[in-house]
Amino acid sequence: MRSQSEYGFFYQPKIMSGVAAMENIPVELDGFNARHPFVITSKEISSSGLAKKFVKALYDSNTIIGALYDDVPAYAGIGLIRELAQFLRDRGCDSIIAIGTGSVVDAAKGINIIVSTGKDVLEFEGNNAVLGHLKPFVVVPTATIAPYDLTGCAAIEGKEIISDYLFPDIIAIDTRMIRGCCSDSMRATALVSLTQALEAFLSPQSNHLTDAYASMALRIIAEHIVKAVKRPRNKKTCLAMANAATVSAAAFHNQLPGPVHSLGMALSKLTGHLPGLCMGALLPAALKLRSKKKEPFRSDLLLAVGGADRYAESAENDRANKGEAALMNLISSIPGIPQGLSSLKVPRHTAEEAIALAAKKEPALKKQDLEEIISMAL
Amino acid sequence: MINYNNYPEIKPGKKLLKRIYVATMLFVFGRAFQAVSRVDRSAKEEFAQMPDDFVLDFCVVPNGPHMIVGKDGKGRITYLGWNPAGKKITLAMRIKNIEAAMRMFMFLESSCVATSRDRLIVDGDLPTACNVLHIMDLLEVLLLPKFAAKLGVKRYPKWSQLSPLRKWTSRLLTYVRLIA
Amino acid sequence: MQEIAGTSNKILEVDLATGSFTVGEISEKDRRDYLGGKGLGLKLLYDRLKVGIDPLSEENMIAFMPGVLMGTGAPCSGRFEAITKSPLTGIMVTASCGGPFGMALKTSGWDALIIKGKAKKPSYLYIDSKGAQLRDANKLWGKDTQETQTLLEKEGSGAVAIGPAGENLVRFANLCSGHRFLGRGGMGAVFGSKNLKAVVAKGGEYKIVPVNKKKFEKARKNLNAYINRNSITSGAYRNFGTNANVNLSNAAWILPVRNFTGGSHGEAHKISGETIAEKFNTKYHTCKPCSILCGHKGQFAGKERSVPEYETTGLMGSNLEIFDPVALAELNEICTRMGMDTISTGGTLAWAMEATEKGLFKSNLKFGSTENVAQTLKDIAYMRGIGKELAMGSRWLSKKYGGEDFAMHVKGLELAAYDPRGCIGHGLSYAVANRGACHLSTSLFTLESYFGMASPNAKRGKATMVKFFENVYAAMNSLHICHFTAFAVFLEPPLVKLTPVPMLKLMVQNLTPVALAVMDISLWPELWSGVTGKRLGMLGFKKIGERIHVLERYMNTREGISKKDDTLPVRLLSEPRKCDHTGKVVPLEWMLKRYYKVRKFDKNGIPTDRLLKRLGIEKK
Amino acid sequence: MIIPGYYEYCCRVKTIAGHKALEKIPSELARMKAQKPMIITDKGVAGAGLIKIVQSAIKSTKGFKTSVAAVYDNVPPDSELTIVREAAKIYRTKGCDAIIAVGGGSVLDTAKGVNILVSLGGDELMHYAGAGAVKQKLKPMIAVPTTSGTGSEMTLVAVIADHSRSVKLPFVSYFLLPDVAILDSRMTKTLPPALTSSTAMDALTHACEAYTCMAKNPVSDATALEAIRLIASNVLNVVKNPNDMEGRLALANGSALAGMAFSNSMVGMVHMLGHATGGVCGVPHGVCMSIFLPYGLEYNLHRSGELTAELLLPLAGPEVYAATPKNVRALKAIEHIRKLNEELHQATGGRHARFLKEIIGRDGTQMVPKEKLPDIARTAMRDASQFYNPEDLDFNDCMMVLENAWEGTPLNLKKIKKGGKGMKF
Repeated sequence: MRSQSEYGFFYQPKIMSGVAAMENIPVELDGFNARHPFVITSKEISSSGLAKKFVKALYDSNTIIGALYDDVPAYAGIGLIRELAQFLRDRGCDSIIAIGTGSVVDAAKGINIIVSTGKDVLEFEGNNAVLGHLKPFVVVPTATIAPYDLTGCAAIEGKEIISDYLFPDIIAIDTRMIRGCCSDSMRATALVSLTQALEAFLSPQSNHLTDAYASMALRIIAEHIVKAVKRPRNKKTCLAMANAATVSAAAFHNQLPGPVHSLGMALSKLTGHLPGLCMGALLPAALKLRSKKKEPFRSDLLLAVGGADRYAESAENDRANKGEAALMNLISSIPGIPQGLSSLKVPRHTAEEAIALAAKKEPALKKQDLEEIISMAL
Repeated sequence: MINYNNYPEIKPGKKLLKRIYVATMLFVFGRAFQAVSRVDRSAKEEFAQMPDDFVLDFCVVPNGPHMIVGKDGKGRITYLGWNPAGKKITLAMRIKNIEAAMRMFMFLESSCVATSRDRLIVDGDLPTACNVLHIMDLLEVLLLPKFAAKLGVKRYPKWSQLSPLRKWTSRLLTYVRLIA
Repeated sequence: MQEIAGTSNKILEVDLATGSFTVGEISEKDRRDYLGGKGLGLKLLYDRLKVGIDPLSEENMIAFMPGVLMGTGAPCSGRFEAITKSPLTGIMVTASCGGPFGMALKTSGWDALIIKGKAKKPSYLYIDSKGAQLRDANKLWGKDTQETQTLLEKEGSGAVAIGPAGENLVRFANLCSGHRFLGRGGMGAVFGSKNLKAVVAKGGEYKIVPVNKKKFEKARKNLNAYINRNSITSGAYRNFGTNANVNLSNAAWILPVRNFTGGSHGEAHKISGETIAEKFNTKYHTCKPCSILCGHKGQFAGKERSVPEYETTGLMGSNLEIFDPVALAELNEICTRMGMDTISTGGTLAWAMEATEKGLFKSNLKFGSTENVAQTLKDIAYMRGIGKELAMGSRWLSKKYGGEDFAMHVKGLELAAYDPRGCIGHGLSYAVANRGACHLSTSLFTLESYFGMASPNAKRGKATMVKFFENVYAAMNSLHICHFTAFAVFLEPPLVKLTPVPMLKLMVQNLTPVALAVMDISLWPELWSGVTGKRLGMLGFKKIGERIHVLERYMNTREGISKKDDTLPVRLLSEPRKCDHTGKVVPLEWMLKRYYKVRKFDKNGIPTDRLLKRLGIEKK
Repeated sequence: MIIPGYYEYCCRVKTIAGHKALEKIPSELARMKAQKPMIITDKGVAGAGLIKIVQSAIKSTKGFKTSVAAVYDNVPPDSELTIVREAAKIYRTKGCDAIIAVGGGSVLDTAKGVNILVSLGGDELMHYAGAGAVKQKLKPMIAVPTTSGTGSEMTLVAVIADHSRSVKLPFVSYFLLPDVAILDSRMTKTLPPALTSSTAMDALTHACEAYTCMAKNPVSDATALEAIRLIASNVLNVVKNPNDMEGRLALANGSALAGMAFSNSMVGMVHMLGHATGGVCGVPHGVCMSIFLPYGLEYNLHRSGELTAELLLPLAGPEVYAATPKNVRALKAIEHIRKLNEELHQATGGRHARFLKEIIGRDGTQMVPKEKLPDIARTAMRDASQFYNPEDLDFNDCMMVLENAWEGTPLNLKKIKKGGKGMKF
């Protein structure tokens, strides 16, 4: 089995999850000698009252919020990031807090790069850019949190910057902030978590360290995903899903992205669908391809997805198959999951563009595999 | 262009009621520390294990309230008030924020759950901190009725550990000393 | 000469792969339900096009539809429509043009021309009353739009042709007929992908006469009178062309400046219609027949050139901060000859300039500098150097290089020269328009910013207005009559003419459905029923408009369009302009929700089954 | 999976594992913009030739300018202030810019102390003592553990003794965590079987307690479960075949994972008693752990029984798990650990102690005489680990457990005073 000469594992953030997690931010920032954070978030979050909750949570502390910028749009361009970096400098802030997901977190990472290194974000495009230590960076996720946001990757203007230094230093998952709004967004979010955890778990480069995190993420997701989609405002399931995202982020960052993730991101970019939906539409196809190519699933997939009892009861050589069946069952039981790319109305020529895009971004993926996944999903 | 004026600096507000509540509770606990050290046998044992220069600052960061308890020159435990200024603190037990303190003192989180949730920062000699926590547990048992104390401690003492006679005498004496 | 009473109802379907053609008949029902022009063209393609095809593949088709009024002598009726699946946006695109090809096609006896397949070698299509002939275009290939048409002059009375841009599959290449264009959506690339250089029609073989002459004459006279009375159609546009909009837009803060970062500019007067008319000795240069006469040409530095239209001036002028009319006329001329849509070209160049400024993209383009622009335009047309990528349009570029927040497009189609932060109703119209950021689907900016008949900053009622004008204009484009006749039709009837503007505004803004319902637009349906002899009232006319619009929407939703695509560039939604101290942005989400409601679409922006059934659109 | 109402988790150490992990040191240092590391270690490690392996690994990696500027191998078994100062002085005179700590707990503590001094300046460690006093990034530090058990490379605490004032200075800060931990199978290859078994059981204890105690959380559970699986399935093999490099690496991984788990979710009564036994009688930590582990699980059975039952799967494998009825799985897990101890006892020729009375010191005497048990219990009552234990313990409870552990008899479950069922998180 897996006999690589060496493998690394790194997960920088301190996770604080649960009741009154945000109240601990001042203490943690103080540990970094920071008392003057710059807070960014999006209009939706501030208008739904979550930003106010955050401000209230910081009452009775010594932390002065330098500015609460709540106008980050769904696409944060380089222009905005530069302006915000200048804003941060002008206010003399010493740390960054991002409330939200997606573009807010990416923008915060971009701002952090500019203010900490003094150079422009775009200079660091590509893998493992040497950034050096950045300013303390806190993420307060909301319901649509995907593992991707919590890793050391930043997607700015379609360019990816990956570095161990880009991790958030603190992730404060607060029960007040992570309640979902509707099944649709919850489904899309959960599917991203599922895909990223699954691909980290099934990756040929998996190792003991990433396995531990990926299988735990899968366990939590398998237990909660259906309920989370059905009842997106349930505090407990939301907390569980946010935790799953956090855990799978640890595995995801330390593995190469798999085909479904890459294709899903590319398709989402080209068609405007949420990434989760694209991934959900591709996932069954990718699994089928795997079994078609006779690449056996790992036996402990069943343990992660089906639970300990089912795993133990099954015969040893049967576990991989049962694991696959359990997984397929789980995916199909998610209410409203897109049935193939046709339900998303993705035409073939767009899908082909997505293949090219994904193959260019992740040269390690085999183009033939991507093509097969797409044609099966269509 | 960002209009800076739309995004002003936000100074943290105050949670006055919560502070008053926590301060009151800390005052009661401080007085009770002093009281119980003179009446209860097992509390005396615990205090005896503490070093002579023991001064505890039990507080909420960053702005208080505080509760300071220490040994005076004669080795007796006394409540030293709410102001840490000028006192040589040997053991600081800090609650990370007022919200956590509220949860603790409203018995939403028992002291052991609070500890396991990392709500407390202990700075100083750990064994002494253990003694303090033991006494806190004892105080909860003595000061509160059984149903409330059960929420606060992991295991409500059995007869074999704490006979009703001892419990009630200690409880009575502690209350008397607390008020007097 | 033979006569056609009303319409010939004949479809000519040409398969370029074999050069063969078939003749079909348009059904009675389709003619009634979709009038003609745009509506009928959409219906014909709805029956024929497969879902999900690549617009540049041979499976795509393009339909040419001369209007019902064409050839009857109705005012401003010299227009025809083309419909295809756009390579720029990937969804349906319809475009209207006042060139001579329409008349030539109609008077060759055809009410519809549908071209499909792909020619094996560069060819052009010859059409007469007998049918179509595929001819070798060897000597035409590589020629610009004007040269091509000159070479084809002898073969027919009207042609539609592409320039080098279309041959090289520039995604926003257009089709040129005379000096007018089927501008938007990259129809030129569809021609190019089919190896089709041009279509020429013999024309003059039939004479078109209205069925109900009396009724037709009456409506025609009325409309002519309105047009000659209206201050825009008989004044501003007739004297200065559409460029008369420059000063109006500048004053209303809706002129795009520096890739839509500003809404007005101190130098804008230099390129206004008034200045150009005064300085460059302009003359008419219009569609035929026409009563408005908005097209002009002038003497620019010794050369006779078309006066740029407002959209060109806005997007290649103020939007790039170029305020030199001579340079502008030259750039316009290059686009004309290469066969490229000036709106999309301007939008793409503006993106490139800003992206260069921000370090996302490498080019030698700069705001405010005419240097390299002409060269870049040619590079785009020939797909050379950076032109190769610029030719893909701003959506593609921004997906590849980043900068999606300032890529000013909706559904891939670049914005026209009206900044919706100064007229938010128009912003909604941009977001939901079927072909992308189209200024013609409602032209709400006229109401909001030019005439003051609706408040440009109020959200209320805008959904209803957008729906009403979309329907009416969809029907109008099916007649098919010039868009500008709307000024006359809406503003000149007594009710509107005599009511004071503040009163009108109050009515339109607060009692929107009532105010719109009492608007008298009966001239349009009357013209149609005069020509065809069939009865059509105002209500029927509006319902047909709705049917056409919803059909197009439904065709687009089959291609994957939904709420996620009905949006505006991030800049318009979140970035206030410097000129605007109130810091307004477009409150799209609010209006969009109401729009779907009045349109009877579901929450995701898809037409409901009930709606389709009510309008008689068969689900496929 | 249990998602507690609130938890914190942090593991900022980059872990690099493999048979050739040491070769990664230069690139990691380069990533942190350092190239002149100082190696801190103790005599034992240096004597075993491990430093040479590290040095040659650094030298053999091409493309980097890394050169070891100094080697300090004088760390005593108990880290102390004078040593820290001495090492810091060498660091400064040689102009180093990073620290590589090769060894166990005391080496790491010393290295952390050195790092504070050389990063923050001065000679006075006192200023930085206490919780959270270090508030900024320190110099790059790489930990290379040479035993697979302690997991100290994952802890944010350092304890350094000041003999002149006879106090122990605790330092707690996230900045004390090493930046990188290198788990290389070559580093543990020469570890003798008895030590291997006790350190492995130490790690197993970390993991088991992390999974069953109060501060457990999903992330620590993830690492704990994997750690248990890795250790339980490999320890016996490695003890029997010391050259099983895959097994060695698996143990190293397991120990690191266990370290991640317990440094975040803390540990309970096994450690409470273990620390005390170690403190009073000087018994090695790992030995106490393997003895107390089954007792700890047994004592908490009424509280954390369900969690203990879940441990049976990674401990004993699916066959045993499936064959065991649900209600006795917890007992089976405890029994399995006892059996493991027994097997290790045999495999090491009796050197792996099963009970307290079996622990024999270097001089051949019994290290834990029965009369010391009250002392141990008293010390244990002042150990902070008790607060993370699911069930309360008082002096008498400690004594009961200790007596049973001394004799090697299982606890009488009926005698345990139960405060309630289940746990609150």
